[in-house]
Amino acid sequence: MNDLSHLKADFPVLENGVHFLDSASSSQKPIPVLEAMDRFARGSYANVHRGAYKLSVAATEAYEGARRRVAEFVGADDDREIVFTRGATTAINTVAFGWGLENLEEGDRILATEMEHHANLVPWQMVARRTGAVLDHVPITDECRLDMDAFEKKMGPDVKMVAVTGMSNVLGTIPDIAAISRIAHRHGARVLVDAAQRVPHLPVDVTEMGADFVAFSSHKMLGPTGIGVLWGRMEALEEMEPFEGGGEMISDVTLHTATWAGIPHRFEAGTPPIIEAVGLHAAIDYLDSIGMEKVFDHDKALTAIALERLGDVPGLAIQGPKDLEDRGGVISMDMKGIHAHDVATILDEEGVAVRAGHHCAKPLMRRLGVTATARASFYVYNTEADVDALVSGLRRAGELFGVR
Amino acid sequence: MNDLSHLKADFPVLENGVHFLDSASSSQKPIPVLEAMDRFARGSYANVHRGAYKLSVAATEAYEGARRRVAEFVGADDDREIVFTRGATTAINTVAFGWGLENLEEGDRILATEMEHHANLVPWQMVARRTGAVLDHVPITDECRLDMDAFEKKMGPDVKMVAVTGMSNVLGTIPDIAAISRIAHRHGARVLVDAAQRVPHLPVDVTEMGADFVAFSSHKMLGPTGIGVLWGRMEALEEMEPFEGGGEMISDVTLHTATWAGIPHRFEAGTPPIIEAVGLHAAIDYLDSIGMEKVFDHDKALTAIALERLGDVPGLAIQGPKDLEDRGGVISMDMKGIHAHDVATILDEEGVAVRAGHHCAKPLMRRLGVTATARASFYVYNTEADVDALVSGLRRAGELFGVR
Amino acid sequence: MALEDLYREVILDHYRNPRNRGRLERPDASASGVNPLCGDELAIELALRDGVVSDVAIESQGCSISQSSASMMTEAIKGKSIEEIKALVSKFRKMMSLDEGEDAGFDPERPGAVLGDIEALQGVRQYPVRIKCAALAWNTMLEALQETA
Amino acid sequence: MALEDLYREVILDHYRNPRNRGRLERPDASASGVNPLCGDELAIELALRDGVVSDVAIESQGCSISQSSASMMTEAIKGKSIEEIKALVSKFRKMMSLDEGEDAGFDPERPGAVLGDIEALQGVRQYPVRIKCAALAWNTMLEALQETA
Ligand SMILES: Cc1ncc(COP(=O)(O)O)c(C=O)c1O
Ligand SMILES: Cc1ncc(COP(=O)(O)O)c(C=O)c1O
Repeated sequence: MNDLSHLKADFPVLENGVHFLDSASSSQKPIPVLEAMDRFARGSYANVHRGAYKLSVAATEAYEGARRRVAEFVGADDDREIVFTRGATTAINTVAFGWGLENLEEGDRILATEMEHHANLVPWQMVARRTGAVLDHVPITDECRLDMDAFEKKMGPDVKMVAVTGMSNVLGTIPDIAAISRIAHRHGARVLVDAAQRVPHLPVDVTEMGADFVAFSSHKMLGPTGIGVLWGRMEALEEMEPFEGGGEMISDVTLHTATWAGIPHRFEAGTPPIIEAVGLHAAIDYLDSIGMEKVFDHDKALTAIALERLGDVPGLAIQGPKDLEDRGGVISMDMKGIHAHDVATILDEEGVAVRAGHHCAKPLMRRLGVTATARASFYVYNTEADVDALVSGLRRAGELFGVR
Repeated sequence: MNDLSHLKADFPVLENGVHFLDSASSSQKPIPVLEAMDRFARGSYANVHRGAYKLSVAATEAYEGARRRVAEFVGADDDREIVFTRGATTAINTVAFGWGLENLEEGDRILATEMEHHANLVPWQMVARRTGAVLDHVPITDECRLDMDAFEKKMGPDVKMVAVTGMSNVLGTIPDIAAISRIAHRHGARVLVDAAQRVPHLPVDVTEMGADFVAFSSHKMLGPTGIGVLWGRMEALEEMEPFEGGGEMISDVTLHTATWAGIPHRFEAGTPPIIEAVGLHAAIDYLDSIGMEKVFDHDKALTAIALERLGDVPGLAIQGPKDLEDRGGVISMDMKGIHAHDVATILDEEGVAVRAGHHCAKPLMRRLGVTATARASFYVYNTEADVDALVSGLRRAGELFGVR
Repeated sequence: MALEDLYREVILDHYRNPRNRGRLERPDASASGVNPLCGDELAIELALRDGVVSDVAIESQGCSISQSSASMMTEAIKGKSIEEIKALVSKFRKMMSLDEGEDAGFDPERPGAVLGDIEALQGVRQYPVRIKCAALAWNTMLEALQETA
Repeated sequence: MALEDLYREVILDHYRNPRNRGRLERPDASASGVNPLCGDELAIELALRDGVVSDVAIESQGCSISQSSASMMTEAIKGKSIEEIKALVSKFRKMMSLDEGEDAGFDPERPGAVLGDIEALQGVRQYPVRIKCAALAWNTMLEALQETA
């Protein structure tokens, strides 16, 4: 395992000894990110794109600099392919409504998967209802992988959009997006990847992935809340209408008509999350200084240890792939005779923070035949000690509830 | 004038001596706001509403505490009437699409005004196009006030929504929202107030105002970017569908259907701007510690001084009310023979930051017969010295361009 | 707080062996509720005779707190009049700090004196998010009673 | 930088007395452009004879920089071939730091030697937001020429 234990000091929340295993929900923020935001807000804050004076020019430069940094980080060909949004959810809604309402009609199919987060499901349900398109779903196998055979069978010329997670926030499963994109494109469909769990944890190159839209959130990748990213292939963005109307997204407005500004600004109505963009920039710098390969290796190393040690906990079952192939550092656990909420409460008392519930993936829960799981997830600041605390906390839960 | 000059020290950006007169675009942030965010991010950050552990409970309490604070600040009857959004623009879009698509149809009219910001114009244009409703506009008088006679004449049973600014970001004009709401309600219409310029500068009591929806942004009221507020009267919010789909806004989801969570959560899809909510809370505390009456008095006192001294600047004309009645601290200026951008550049060289352009109000610009103005706007950290610098900078501009 | 205080034996007992599970043949009132945050679900059916709850049945899934609270509640309300049940709910809500006002006379010296076994749920108060779990059955039961009004 | 360096007399002169204003009777090419950030608008019409710009007219509104740049440009391109104009544009873009590459020989010792009066716009380089103002006329003119290709 890469030793990243020196990083822990950058995360003051962890100082009081909490074993924070809920990064899949939201990550902690390192000091360099907080300092970058604070410095910017103290030193050169102003609104952007309205630069008649130096402060505003500096702020615009910081904001557009963050856009360039994100573009570089995900391997975008063109900075204009980066749209700043409120988060992954808004990024997906921007595509669902902005692209979907324009390009879907009765008789079309939208193909999602059984393991989508509500963020990549509910918007498509809403758009399906408005357009008359039908929402269909690719099943998962009993090993909790995307069923690629079923996917190929479900594809057809009527499928216009494939909406797929880049990594399941419940199972840790990492679908083969490049393969999915190839197949989808062969049928003329666009591909949206909900990469909320992928971009924070894996090296991502949007060009290699081959999808058309990629959505992710800053707050899961060491950055601040309040900002997220939609990457779109230029030709796909060109097919899209703005999701929101307002200032800074128009070229001209009369009382009755408006013409849109260029891409990406037409998709960024109103004052954007400026200070947050600076924070996201710093978070990317931080991640890159570790190296995304190392970040992923670290997650995997902890996952390997956890999968092994959890195997010895009486009554514990893991929902998700049990090996390390195409899997990230998210482990959903089910304990015989103890509800996930009780597990989480007991772990919390033992200083271990995990999330319990349906993880905004109720259809997947139904498919798995559970109502809730306790989920542990790893990130750069976690160590083997966190895994040990998890394991001993789970044993304590078993004892309290008399699980054998 | 209330002496607020002691506040200046709370705004480090101003330390280098810049005369910052662009608060209508976005305000600076005082140290207590930055510190509150930093402290929260270092000490008790986690995602909200997923509270299986103490950090998350603390974060949820901080986030919902911010909601209660906002409710109290604007006089809402019920915390649930406060919806956190990305900003005023998103708040307005949430109503335009969430309420408009559900409640508007062919034959209906939406009534806006000639002085709306694009944020309160473009979304209604988009919704009008989708629903077949017609967008109409209340004119302004030659004194740059809303023409209330024309408004009464334009009202009728077919008007379903009145969308009006709480204070013009170009003219400083403050329409009488209570009167507008009474008239609109008499005709059965809902009223949305774009209060982006009003809530930061005036005492606001949504119950007294009598409107149905009120939208504003944190970043214009000493708070962070990335968050804004939609207040809605409960019965009006109940008429509204969610604008975005995603996590945290549902009660149940199957592969094909979803039922919504309660109000306000159904309007807050995805991870909200958590750290930003803490910052907004601190900004409100800061404003309240001054007192909103004093904030407004201070703006008005500076406006009075400015209106007087600007009267002596050769070639200068003011676009907007020339007296202090129902007017805030926003002054749009037009200099004979010098374009607003040149004015702003020259002022910038003299250390005075003003904005130049159409201020996202192109239809109003056309009505005024100008293409751009230079706009100065005041806030708590401004002093008479800023007005003096503005006046002498304008004189310098006149000299450079040979204006007499 | 010690976890043993939250997970008292009586709670675990009701969790493992919930009373009054299932459905009634001819319910006079019913309601169902969910806790959207954690996904707990509960359906309740009531039989009423002369204003008294003569029988009750619950189908539910959820954590030990929501399950045991539901189970203990069914035992507490059976045979009680609607008025008596409302008084019970009011005491329960005070115990959970859901309602303010003078306390209902809970006394650590005399555990169980006011609400019997149900007082074992007092430990939940320390866990704000779990209070909703404990309250789910009670809220749903009130909804069902509303139907009969 | 001194403001006098930005607002040179020749710029103010072209701003106050813009050359080649209005419209052509029979334009061979035309285009219009806006700078969405500041609202500057410009429409250009060109008359061409034997591959040479024989006449040009501009209608526009905007700041001193965009207006004077447009005015000076009209003087510079009149009578020039499309090839010559393209070379001019390339020198202009280098002067404004819009394109990289070896410099076009601008020499503070010999002001005006490369682009004549247009070199007065060099001061704009210090004002990144204003560069777009200076470039508007040139970009719109290129668009009009494209039409003829
Ligand atoms: C009157 C008015 N409405 C709406 C807005 C939009 O606010 P935001 O850009 O914060 O969404 C602004 C700010 O530019 C404004 O001045
Ligand atoms: C897979 C997945 N998609 C989408 C989201 C939504 O992201 P956000 O809440 O930041 O908008 C999440 C996070 O909860 C997620 O895990």
